[in-house]
Amino acid sequence: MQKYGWSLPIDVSTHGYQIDRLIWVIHWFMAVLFVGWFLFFLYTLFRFRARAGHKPEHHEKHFKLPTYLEAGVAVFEVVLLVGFSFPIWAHIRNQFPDEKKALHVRVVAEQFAWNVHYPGPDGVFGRTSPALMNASNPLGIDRTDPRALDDIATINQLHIPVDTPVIAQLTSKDVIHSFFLPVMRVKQDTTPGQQIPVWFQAKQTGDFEIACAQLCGLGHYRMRGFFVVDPKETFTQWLAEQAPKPEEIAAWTAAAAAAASKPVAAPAVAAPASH
Amino acid sequence: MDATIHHISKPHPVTGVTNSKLGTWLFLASEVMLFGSLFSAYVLIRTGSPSWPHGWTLLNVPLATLNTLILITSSVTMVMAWASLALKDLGKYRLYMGSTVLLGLGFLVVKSFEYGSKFAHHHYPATDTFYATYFTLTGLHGLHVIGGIVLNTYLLFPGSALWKKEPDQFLGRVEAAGLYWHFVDLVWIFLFPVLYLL
Amino acid sequence: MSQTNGHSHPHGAAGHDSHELPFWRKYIFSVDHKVIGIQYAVTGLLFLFFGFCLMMLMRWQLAYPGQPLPVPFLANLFNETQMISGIMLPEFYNQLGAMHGTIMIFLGVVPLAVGGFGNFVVPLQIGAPDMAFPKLNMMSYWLYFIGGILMLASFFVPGGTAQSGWTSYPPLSVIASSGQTWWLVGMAFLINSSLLGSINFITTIVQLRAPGLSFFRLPFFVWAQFVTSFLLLLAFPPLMGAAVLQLMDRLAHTSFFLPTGLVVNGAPIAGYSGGGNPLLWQHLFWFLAHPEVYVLILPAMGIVAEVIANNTRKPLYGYKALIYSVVFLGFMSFIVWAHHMYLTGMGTGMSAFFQVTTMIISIPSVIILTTMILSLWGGAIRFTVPMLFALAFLPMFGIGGLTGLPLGLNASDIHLHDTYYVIGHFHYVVAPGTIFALFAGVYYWFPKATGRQMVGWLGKLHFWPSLIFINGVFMPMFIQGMAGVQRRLYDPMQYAHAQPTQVLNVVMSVSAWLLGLAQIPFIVNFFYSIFWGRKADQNPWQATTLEWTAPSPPPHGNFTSEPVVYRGPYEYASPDSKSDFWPQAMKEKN
Amino acid sequence: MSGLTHEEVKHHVAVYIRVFAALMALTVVTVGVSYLHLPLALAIFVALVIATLKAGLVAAFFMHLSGEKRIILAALLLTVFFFIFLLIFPSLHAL
Repeated sequence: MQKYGWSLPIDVSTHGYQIDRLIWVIHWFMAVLFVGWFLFFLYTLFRFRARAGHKPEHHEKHFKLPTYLEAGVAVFEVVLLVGFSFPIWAHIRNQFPDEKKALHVRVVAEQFAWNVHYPGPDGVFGRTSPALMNASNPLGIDRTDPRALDDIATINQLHIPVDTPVIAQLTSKDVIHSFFLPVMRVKQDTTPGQQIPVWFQAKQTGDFEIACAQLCGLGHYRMRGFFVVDPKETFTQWLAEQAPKPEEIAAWTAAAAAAASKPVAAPAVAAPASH
Repeated sequence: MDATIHHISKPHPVTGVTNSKLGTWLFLASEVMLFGSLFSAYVLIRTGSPSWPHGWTLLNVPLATLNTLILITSSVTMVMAWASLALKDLGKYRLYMGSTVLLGLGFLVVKSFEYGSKFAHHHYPATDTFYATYFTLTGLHGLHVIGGIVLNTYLLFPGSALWKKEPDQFLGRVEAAGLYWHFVDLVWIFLFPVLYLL
Repeated sequence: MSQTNGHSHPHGAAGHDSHELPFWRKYIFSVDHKVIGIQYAVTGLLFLFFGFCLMMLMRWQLAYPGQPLPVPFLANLFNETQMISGIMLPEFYNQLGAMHGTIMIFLGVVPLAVGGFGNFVVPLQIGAPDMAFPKLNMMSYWLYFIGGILMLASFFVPGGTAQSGWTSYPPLSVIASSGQTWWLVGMAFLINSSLLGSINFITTIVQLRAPGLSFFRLPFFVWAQFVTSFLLLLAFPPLMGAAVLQLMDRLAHTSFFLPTGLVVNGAPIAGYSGGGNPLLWQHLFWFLAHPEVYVLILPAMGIVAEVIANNTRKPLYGYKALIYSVVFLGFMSFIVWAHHMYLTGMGTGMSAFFQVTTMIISIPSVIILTTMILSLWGGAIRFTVPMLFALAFLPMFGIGGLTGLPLGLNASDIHLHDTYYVIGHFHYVVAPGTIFALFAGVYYWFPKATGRQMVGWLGKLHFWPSLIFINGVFMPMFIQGMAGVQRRLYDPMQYAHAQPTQVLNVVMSVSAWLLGLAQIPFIVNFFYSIFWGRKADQNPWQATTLEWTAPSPPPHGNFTSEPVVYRGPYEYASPDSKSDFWPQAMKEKN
Repeated sequence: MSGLTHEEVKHHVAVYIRVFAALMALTVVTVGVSYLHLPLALAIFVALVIATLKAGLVAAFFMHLSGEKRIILAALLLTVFFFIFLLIFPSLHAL
């Protein structure tokens, strides 16, 4: 199937069909309403055009149909709200998958890249700090934290396994961005100072994109990331390739030990100078 | 037909108000929304902040109390100025209006001492969001006080020439200036506990 | 220009009253609502044209990304911080985007719709000699003018003008170059201008209606302006507050909108304490900016109602339903603002509340549109140029309104938010909607303002191409939006999901340039008719409302004698009257 | 208010003096309470009640809102309604 065209992009998520269905229901409703209006409009214009012998009416009759029409629109909007929007939103925003079964990632946006943080084999994110952020450590991972030693950081590469729920914690370092996975029907503003969770689950593998949907500066247009849905084995293999090398971990551990032995007050800032 | 605009000095028979009175109240309604947005900002930032100092630990409550009393007194002198004018006593009007202007200046003098001592201790708007809120809210209020002083001074001296020609219109102007001045007082009545006492 | 036609001046005292004023008091620093209205309208039209030019430049980049402008003359207008050998830079694209929005809304449409038509028409339609506060009125215009000059000047400051979108979301806007400060100061002038204007309008409409002109005899246009003024009065101050806070953030380094731990360009931001919240701006901004949408659309609905009643030669259907709807619309517009913020991490409860209010607000819009279409039923429709524009407004606004539905429901908004779908939606409301209505107003009231008619065939030559090409510009945006193409992209070819719709960008851009060409008949018509147009009498459209009881153009003080109103605004085809219309101020049967 | 008689104005003045005294007293009370260092919620409640009382006195008597014309009261009611939304809703963002 074609991924992208002149309509909704391909949907590879488990929840997206609900959003798509809502979009199409509304558009059919809009089309019916508009075409009805428009035909009536054209007919009226033709029938009541000014011409010789045609006189306008002063006391127009009271039309009942529009009242029914307006009531119908109101009822339909209630259906849209109660039948579609509320439950879909609740499903997407409130009913998170089982945390134990899900893959956890952090996505930290910055001008103009997506930093992805995987917790590594221990399943726990190590400590991060804005003070540690620099070009080689854009996530500010504090490698003196033992839980951070196995953490994996990638830039503009979000890989996930297929058929596995993913919980992503979204935030931003600088300005507001918006984390948009068109094929996943996921879009969420990433706001500095806030951590906002989203979840999604892919039902199909493939190479897709992360897009930024909120104006974030002159590089907004090229703030593109790669979003790859892998078969589970491929994903495990890819993740292993991204993991820190044993010698890196050894260097971090040594640096942490050295920092801990010194009686200075600010070890966290000084520690990760191993690069 | 000449271009005379109705209801400048005499109230509209149906609405019962003059143009300037209605216009002034509409202006004050917009001011309610202006300060409303700033109070809203205060509430949002304070409730979203992990810790927020009590105003009295950082700010000078006795000075602010003095300022509250000054501003309330000036509101009374303002309304007395209007009442004197309604009793057609221009001399007393001058006395009360003059007091209002002086009290307004007094408020600013006290305020400047307060600001001065904050700056002396290197507390600036950039220090933290508490000081940012404090300086912005009191600063905007201070600008309103200055505007009121200018307006009242105008009505005290050159503006009062209108009294001889159009007494009703002048009385209406004094009442409008009074409404504004009371509103400035009213804003302070909320600013004072919110910033200093909580 | 209101003095081009002297012959229709009545013999009364009105004429010589205005002769005593020197030129600069009469036409430049005038306190006459008609002159101020025309000043507003002309300045607004100029800004609309300027904002349109910014858009036409952007459309080149969108259709042919990275290619130099084909017209060397144009390319030479720009310096190396804007274009390099005719190739637009992304910074400059963002500046054009931000300023296109700002200029079209705050310097173009609102001044034309409210400042222009409101000022010129409202006192005439209520039978008043002028606005309640003429000097304040003059001050409104000059504050607007200064605001506009500041906005234009900001293009030339180092770093260029504002480039964080017309929405100016922090932290981006706080860390942006100095053009943003100019934008904020300019906005402060525009806000205060609108504020003074709205106080003036409300007071005028409440206090200065002619004898017999009760609220339920007011033309719908006056009602629309009345509600609009309340929106300006109560919704603009929070933006003023927000602008003050953003100025403090930029100039005094406070952190109202900056959270703790901001890292910009790889280093923790210096000189800011943090502790603020970027979403505070969005709440205060949209508290204004949603009612602002209705500020744009309500006067347009008012114009359309006037033109439709006049050109169907029958009363408006459901006049009272229209009024109740417009009041309800105005009221509700204050409590829907956060539907612009569904994807900011808003809680489920808040989001549900704002969805419900958003669905509720769609009902009066549907009623207004249905009522206006039903007004055509039973009429004898004259297809004059103002009527063509007013008729086109109906389906165009219909599209704009309907496409708001999927955006107003948060679940469908997830996919469509911040895509071209949104751009298509609000442009249908504002461009072929409001701006078409404004054109209807220009053609309709031109004879009143100048004493001359505009040329009919030139008007039709303006209308038909405009209608076709404006749909060519905005209709494809819905397809792009469905495909997920984000808004505010300098180069749409970067994304795989945007590439299949790139050909639509060419279609839209060519349509936009042709739309530009389609305005030439209007410009020619406008200036030709001021000087050489067919002379119009007092009531060329045979209309009922009070402005047509005054001479064309009305003298200082407007009416030869104070009008008295005997009936509702749209007494067309009345069986009690011998002619097919019965003016509000005419007592006897004619 | 231009059509007031001598007696009415005199009566107004007597009211102003009493309102002045009440405002002074309430100011002293609210400052006094702040020195008690009540729990925050209670302190906010007390301070806002007193401030609203004072503001009500100023508005009702100095600004002549008690007995003011309907048009002005209606405009203010509308303003207060939107003011409450503006004040509260932004802080409920995460609700």
